[in-house]
Amino acid sequence: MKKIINDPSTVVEESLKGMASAHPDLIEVQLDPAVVVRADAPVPGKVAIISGGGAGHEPLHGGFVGRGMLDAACPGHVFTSPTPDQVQAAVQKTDGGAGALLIVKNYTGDVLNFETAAELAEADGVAVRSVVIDDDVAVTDSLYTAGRRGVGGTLLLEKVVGAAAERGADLDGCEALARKVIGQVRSMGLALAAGTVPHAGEPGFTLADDEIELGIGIHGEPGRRRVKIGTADEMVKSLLDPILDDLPFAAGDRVLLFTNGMGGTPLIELYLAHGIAERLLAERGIVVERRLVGPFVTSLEMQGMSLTLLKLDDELVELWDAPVHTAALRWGV
Amino acid sequence: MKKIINDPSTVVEESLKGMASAHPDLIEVQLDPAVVVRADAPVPGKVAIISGGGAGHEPLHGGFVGRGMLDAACPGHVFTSPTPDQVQAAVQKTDGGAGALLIVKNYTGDVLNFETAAELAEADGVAVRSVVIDDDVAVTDSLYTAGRRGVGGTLLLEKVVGAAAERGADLDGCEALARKVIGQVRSMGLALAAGTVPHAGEPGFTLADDEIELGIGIHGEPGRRRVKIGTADEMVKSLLDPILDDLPFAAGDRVLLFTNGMGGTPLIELYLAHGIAERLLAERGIVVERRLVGPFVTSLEMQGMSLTLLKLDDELVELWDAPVHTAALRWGV
Amino acid sequence: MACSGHGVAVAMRTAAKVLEEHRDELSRLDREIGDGDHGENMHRGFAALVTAMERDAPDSPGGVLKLVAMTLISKVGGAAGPLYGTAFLRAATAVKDTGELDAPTVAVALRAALDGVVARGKAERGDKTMVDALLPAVLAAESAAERGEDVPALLRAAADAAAEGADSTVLVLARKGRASYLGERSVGHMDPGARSTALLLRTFADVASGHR
Amino acid sequence: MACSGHGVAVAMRTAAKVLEEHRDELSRLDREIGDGDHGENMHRGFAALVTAMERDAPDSPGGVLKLVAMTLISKVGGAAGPLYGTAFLRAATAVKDTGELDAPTVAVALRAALDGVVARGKAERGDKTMVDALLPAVLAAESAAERGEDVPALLRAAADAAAEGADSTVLVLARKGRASYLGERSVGHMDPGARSTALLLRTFADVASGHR
Ligand SMILES: Nc1ncnc2c1ncn2[C@@H]1O[C@H](COP(=O)(O)OP(=O)(O)O)[C@@H](O)[C@H]1O
Ligand SMILES: Nc1ncnc2c1ncn2[C@@H]1O[C@H](COP(=O)(O)OP(=O)(O)O)[C@@H](O)[C@H]1O
Ligand SMILES: [Mg+2]
Ligand SMILES: [Mg+2]
Ligand SMILES: [Mg+2]
Ligand SMILES: [Mg+2]
Repeated sequence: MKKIINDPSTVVEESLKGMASAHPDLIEVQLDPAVVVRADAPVPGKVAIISGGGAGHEPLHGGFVGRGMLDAACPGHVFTSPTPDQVQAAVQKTDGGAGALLIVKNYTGDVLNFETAAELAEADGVAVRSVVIDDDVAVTDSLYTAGRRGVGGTLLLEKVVGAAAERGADLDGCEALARKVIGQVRSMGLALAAGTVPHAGEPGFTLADDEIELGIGIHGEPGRRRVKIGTADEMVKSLLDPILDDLPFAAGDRVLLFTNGMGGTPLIELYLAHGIAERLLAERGIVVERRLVGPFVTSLEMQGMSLTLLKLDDELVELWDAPVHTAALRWGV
Repeated sequence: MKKIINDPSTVVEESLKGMASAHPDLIEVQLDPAVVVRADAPVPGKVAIISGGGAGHEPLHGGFVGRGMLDAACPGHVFTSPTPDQVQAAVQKTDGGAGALLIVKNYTGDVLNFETAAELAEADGVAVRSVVIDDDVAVTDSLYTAGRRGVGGTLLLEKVVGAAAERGADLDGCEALARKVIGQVRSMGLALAAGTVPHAGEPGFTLADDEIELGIGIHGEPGRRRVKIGTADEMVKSLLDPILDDLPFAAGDRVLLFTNGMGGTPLIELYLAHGIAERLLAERGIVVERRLVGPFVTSLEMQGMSLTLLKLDDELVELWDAPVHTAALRWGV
Repeated sequence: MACSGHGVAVAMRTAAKVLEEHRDELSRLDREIGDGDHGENMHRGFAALVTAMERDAPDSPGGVLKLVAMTLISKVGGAAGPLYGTAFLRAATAVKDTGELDAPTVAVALRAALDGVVARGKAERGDKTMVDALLPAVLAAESAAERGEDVPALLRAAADAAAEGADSTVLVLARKGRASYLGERSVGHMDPGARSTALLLRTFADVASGHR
Repeated sequence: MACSGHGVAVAMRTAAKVLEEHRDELSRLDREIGDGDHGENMHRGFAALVTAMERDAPDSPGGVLKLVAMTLISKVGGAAGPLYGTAFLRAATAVKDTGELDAPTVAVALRAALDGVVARGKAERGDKTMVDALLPAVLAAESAAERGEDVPALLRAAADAAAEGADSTVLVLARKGRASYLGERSVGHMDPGARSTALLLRTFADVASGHR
């Protein structure tokens, strides 16, 4: 394992310290328990939007803390959900009197820990709601699984709900909006090569030289199947088709297309893939009105990508365009 | 080689198409010869700031085209400098009547091609100046080399000069500012693992499992020496010390610290390294006033990082903070 | 061996050692069918517990169990944190303020732990989770208690059943937790949580029997 | 073999084939001591040249050489593009509007090409660049011309000298271009630009001698 780290057991903590020093105007980082909080928290009268999850997906979630997006993020250890006391601390630090909305990705660990946290926060007298995002179409919901996973759609959810909260939406409004977004966002990813969890010391999985994992999860969990690597055209289509079929998306739909890098795939490839996705969508008569391209919901240095499609309406376009000022996403300010 | 591409020979073109579709409001992409131009070019009365270089360093340079930074970027093939006709086309497309400043990284190919381009543009009747940036301290200037290479400092140069041009600085002013920045910016990088040029099909170099290349160039060219991989503390110090000694930077200096990822190193490691660099600078009494962290001047999917230090004064701080609206760097707008 | 608060504390400290020894093994199992952090998660939790017990060693078994629960909940994270946390919390509640645990109380505590895990995780036997180790352990403990066995014998029976239960997870398809995403590919690998449950029960049995 | 414009065009088309055959070799050499694109660069330039010559085939040697120059300048990029572009441009200028090239004119053209490369790149012999192949080739061509040899013989002498010159780059330290960043590590590898120069001259000699 080759990494720019000092010690696997201090990676998250040291990375958080570095992040704090890189963005002193934007965030405050507390280490025990670990929480990234926007610098001007609590914002009186504003619903606090809080998310979190295992580290290793940077800039998710800490990179999205700031005006117009998250009030706080709770980073767990690498690929390990955060603990309830972290979430409880986040709620305490950001409570502006209007309650808190917890954005949880659908993994057993995350759901259980946030559940416990919500109980603790309620006991502290803060009104708390939780939403669970499960946008990954690779793993179909069935009796036999713990349900779909939360992946790239999380960023879009955090942006849109964050904008609404910033404009003064109340807790009911934020929760309803979140459920709406979750209802109309879908993602799927693929991997060309695995990342390495620092304390594991070796790659999470191994693929043959001509093989990709289709439907990869952001912790390196497998998805649908291993297939031979194809052209970019084929790979993008193999991600897009299941997404389109799932909601389904139809001709005339307005969408946001998010082409996400898994951490180890360079921008030159992401743009190439994005162009293909736009072309395929145009062929289907689906109208791409907004787009985002880059490594935003990553899996350490995994090589690969995911596509996320969010069905838009005027409300969502306006909220997407609203000013945001975070470490990883910034416009209008 | 595993990449999300269709064909090594069309990677740059297809990636540019994808970039165009991702940022329709920001840039216009022309393919033969390949040029990325800001959407509202030419801006009457404004000095055109133009850069370019081989592809594979994304977002450099195309990701920095837009208001407050570059007017145009000329992408060559992967790791191959662009040709004079590309630069000539860029000058034609962006000439607002106030001349053009070409920002050239110090590589034989880039220098020669931009030189020819400048002659062609002058023949077209446009006043053209060129500056060559050579901020990499890994390779020392001597009789025996083609001089230092241009690396991470290029981004800072483009931002600062772009801001000045946007405010109406004339060609003399832009050139003088550029020379000032070049005089006080220094960088050095290291690699943990090589990237693979698409048409080469195999990694540019091979390092042992416990080895890093200290002083790596952004085309995978070696620098000072291969050394055993150390802790992050040691690696950051091995980059920072030569930078500090070179200018030299001294206690009390105000600086911008740019912690750059080489493409395959995830943000969690970059932030960790950034935090160490800030700490080491603080110990030396050097004041970090501005910072940038992320993969901005990359080498395909190379794993590694570089540090860049720019000595600041009030003028440079103001120009750095000025609004910028490009695909990869955006604030104040 | 006494099932006093001190005895329970010794068992927990020993468990911390055992989990450290088996850290890589548990992570390796988790890498096969999950995300590779289970060994690290358990080690981190029990290492924190040792530190917590140095600061504050409750007298009663229930007090120790509660400290274990609170520490695991706040230090482990992942699925294992809340699940084991709930298990120990329910066990703590079940033993109330008993000073010395007898066999029937241990059986009741184990049953409460199982109920807690199932209440949180909604896994059934055969889903390839820690339940596959814990459930047979509880059944074995309950019949041992009915037979009038003492605490060491009861825990040995529970540990044997848990080991067998963990082994049984190798051949089944995962249906809960991260491993479920693997579908058929989860078959052939032991569930890491079932393995850690078996390890814990074996350690408790060994400590109770004076073997460690 | 005639050194008419047609003959030069045939030589260039053959060179395109040769460079395609040696694309991987040149890139591999460049990967050892540079950035690995020299084969691709040369291939791209000469492939574009073939296309350009299909559209428009100038009659005179000078016309063909100028088309080569302009195509390489606008298609190759890197260091090789402007260097080879300048070389062919200077050669074109040197032969003026001669209809058939004789041996002395070829020698003059080669000298002009060399001067162009040196004017642009400022490399000296021994710097481990294409100059190490081109300079001895020019010297060999000049003495062949003095000896009154014909064009095929002159080009064979030049090609032999270029090949030897390219070989000589293996043992020296690079001082110009990307390879110079390698310092001592550049020793032991042939310079790709010297190799491509040797290949071009060998091809020109072969075509002139009727061997290809
Ligand atoms: N719903 C569930 N019910 C019971 N046990 C579960 C459930 N989900 C996961 N587990 C257990 O948790 C173990 C994984 O724990 P761990 O690796 O620490 O957390 P994570 O899965 O979040 O990475 C699994 O091996 C399994 O035994
Ligand atoms: N200053 C120079 N003078 C002469 N030849 C040079 C010079 N710099 C580089 N070269 C030649 O160019 C070759 C490399 O060309 P190429 O790989 O196509 O371009 P780049 O180095 O820009 O990637 C080298 O092998 C060397 O022969
Ligand atoms: Mg985990
Ligand atoms: Mg090159
Ligand atoms: Mg796990
Ligand atoms: Mg090269």
